[in-house]
Amino acid sequence: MIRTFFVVLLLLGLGAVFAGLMVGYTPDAELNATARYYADNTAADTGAANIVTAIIVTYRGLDTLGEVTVLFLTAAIVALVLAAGREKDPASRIAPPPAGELLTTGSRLLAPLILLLGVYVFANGHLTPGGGFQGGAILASAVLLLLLTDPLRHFGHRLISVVESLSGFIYVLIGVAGVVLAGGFLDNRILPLGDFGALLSAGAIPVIYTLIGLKVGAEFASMLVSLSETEEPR
Amino acid sequence: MSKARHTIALFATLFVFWVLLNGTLAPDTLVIGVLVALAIALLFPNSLSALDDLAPLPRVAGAVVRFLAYFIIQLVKANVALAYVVLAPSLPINPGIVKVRTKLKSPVGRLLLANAITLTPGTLSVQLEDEFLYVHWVTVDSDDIEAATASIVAGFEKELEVIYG
Amino acid sequence: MVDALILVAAVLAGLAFLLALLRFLLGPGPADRVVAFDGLTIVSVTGIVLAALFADRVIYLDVALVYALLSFLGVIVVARYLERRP
Amino acid sequence: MGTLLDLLGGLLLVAGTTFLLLGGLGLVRMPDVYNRIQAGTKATTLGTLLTLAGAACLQPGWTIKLGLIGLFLLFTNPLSSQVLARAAHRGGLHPAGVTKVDRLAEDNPRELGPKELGEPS
Amino acid sequence: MTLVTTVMGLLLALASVGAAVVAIRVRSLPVAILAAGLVSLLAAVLFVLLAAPDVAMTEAAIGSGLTTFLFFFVLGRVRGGGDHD
Amino acid sequence: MTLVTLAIATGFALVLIGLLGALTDRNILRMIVAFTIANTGVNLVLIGVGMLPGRTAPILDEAVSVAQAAARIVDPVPQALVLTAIVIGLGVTALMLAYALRLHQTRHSLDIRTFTELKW
Repeated sequence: MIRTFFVVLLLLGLGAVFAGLMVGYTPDAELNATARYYADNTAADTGAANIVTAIIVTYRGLDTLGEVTVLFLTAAIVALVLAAGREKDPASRIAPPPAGELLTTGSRLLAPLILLLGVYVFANGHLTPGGGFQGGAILASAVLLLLLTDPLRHFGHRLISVVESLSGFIYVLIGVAGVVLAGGFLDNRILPLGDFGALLSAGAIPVIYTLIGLKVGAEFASMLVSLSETEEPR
Repeated sequence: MSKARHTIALFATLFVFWVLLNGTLAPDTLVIGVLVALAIALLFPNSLSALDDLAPLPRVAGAVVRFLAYFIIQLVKANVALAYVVLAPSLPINPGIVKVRTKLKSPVGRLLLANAITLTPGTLSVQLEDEFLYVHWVTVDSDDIEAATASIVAGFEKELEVIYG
Repeated sequence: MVDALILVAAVLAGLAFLLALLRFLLGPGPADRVVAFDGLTIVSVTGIVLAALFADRVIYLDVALVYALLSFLGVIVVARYLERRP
Repeated sequence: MGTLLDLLGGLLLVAGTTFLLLGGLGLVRMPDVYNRIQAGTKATTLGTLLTLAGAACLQPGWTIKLGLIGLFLLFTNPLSSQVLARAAHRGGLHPAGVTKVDRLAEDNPRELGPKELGEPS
Repeated sequence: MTLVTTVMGLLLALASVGAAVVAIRVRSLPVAILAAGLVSLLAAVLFVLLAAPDVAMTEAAIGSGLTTFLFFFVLGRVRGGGDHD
Repeated sequence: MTLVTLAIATGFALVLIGLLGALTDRNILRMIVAFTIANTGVNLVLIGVGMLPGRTAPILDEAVSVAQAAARIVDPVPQALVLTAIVIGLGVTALMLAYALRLHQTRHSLDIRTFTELKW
């Protein structure tokens, strides 16, 4: 087919470009100037041990606010797009096969532990790998496990949206507090930096990341819930 | 079992996990752990914890140790048997799904029983319904309910009955 | 000596990975591939632990923890899909 | 003492990965889904647990975290296998030809469906 | 131990490219989705080898459960219309 | 062949495979699957570029002290970028799938050839 031919031709060209990029590539031996600044000054500036977290929450905090907003818009649009297909009466939905006792018990046992792991991941975002985005995804995974076990389970839209908007509101509030009390928007030094390596350290980073975690978790959960409430065909 | 006892069991499990995850006993970690564990225990009352339905302590301790020892022996046995099956050129198997009976009532106990059966020689729990457990068995000795129960379930059930009375 | 043992362990894990991958590529049915998927993710947990040993960083274990707890979710998602009658 | 512990750790690592290899071999050699699940679950669970124990011997400071990983695996691994086995059965996949007994299918005749899952795709 | 890490990377690279080819070539859609999930889980292990545990954790948390669920969910809803090529 | 070039090559390969699938398949769901593969490939390339051989993760603890950080860690900036990119990628995938579901609800087809309104 002529179309496939053009596609393959295009991809061959792209592959040639990639190969050209690869041939002369040698990884740097030293960090570049930006990375070097982060490596040298993060601990003193922010008190965070995880430099990636420091970049996301403080140095590039405004970008992260944008990311979270994009995610919020995505969740809202998913809900809007699917709103037309939603059942009015949850009782009339066709029941999928029951989950069976093993899965039910297992998910009742594991869901709280997964939630706890999610909270651990975002509360320790400044010390260990992880942070608000990962923690939020893990929280949403726990919701997913419960949804898989009982697809007709009714999740409170209200609770999810309250958590979502409240954490977003406090997040912005902390950002403004940074302007007033410290060096600028989303500056984490509105709280004391504390001992390097402790759970309550690095100023407002754990607080901000916890809020991001709750917000991201609520956004993903609302996506899952609005998908699962669409109409079964036939 | 009362609702309060259930919440306390869940809270205790979550708190222990929090401390193990963090790996420290710093006061701020403990305070936050209490808050988080309490929030999850209250927000998800439908959850279970391994401490639910536990019988009084002194009786349980011995049974837990015996259960774990039996389980580990069975797990190693399972793997040796599997190694024999996998490495033998002729694949000496005779698989089938048999039905066995369990007397356990506690959900956690039943799940532990099913998991233990899955990890022991040549058996895999497929479905649990009321008092019957359907087990896929690589080498079916007998398809009689009672005989199969005796050879698959009995060893674990004895201890689990003590633990989750 | 110990280094050699770790090396042998890594080679064995690699072979296990290849065998599970072979099952994934061969199929034949969706259920077989899910079993292979399960096997691959568990071997990958071992891989992450070995990587943590090589790099001598305890923080990599957090990734293994998340991986161990969440990779089973993927299997359950597929299983719940497969059991719906067409 | 340290070297002895290291040696033990290395040996445990090798033992664990050997079981992983056996599990992989089982995945390839077993004739049907259920037997493959059996091979997969048992061997990989024990193999991973032994590997974690070996790593704990090599790095004693990591023991708690490795223990947690092992504990989670001990719950999730058999659980996913059971759910998968049940799904395969409900999806209409019967144990392979050598099998003689199938009590579950006898008790739930409605679950005898087309052999969709087993067919090559 | 750099050699071992490189060989591990090679295995993972081969596996993920293989899984990607399976994902776009296989006829059955569920298998394609499963293979795409496998690509992202293997990429997570590669991220660990590339000294990026944060990224690895994100990929593992999102690629394993959530993405696969979204696909399978939509697939379950469009059953019948999903596969006629 | 080092780990870095290996990762970058894998990433490029995944991008090409994903694009091939996305451009040649007729089924919308398959196109989305291929798209996620290309997404993973791009992330792999970015992380590979940020990796410096022989160095370790940009997280300071007992193993890497503050003083030696600049000499021992990899570039953290691409990691921060990719981290958010993955999360946004999930959002994009969810959005595409929601649209695909709506298209199927209204037109009962997922074949891209049946959607010709915007074709020119």
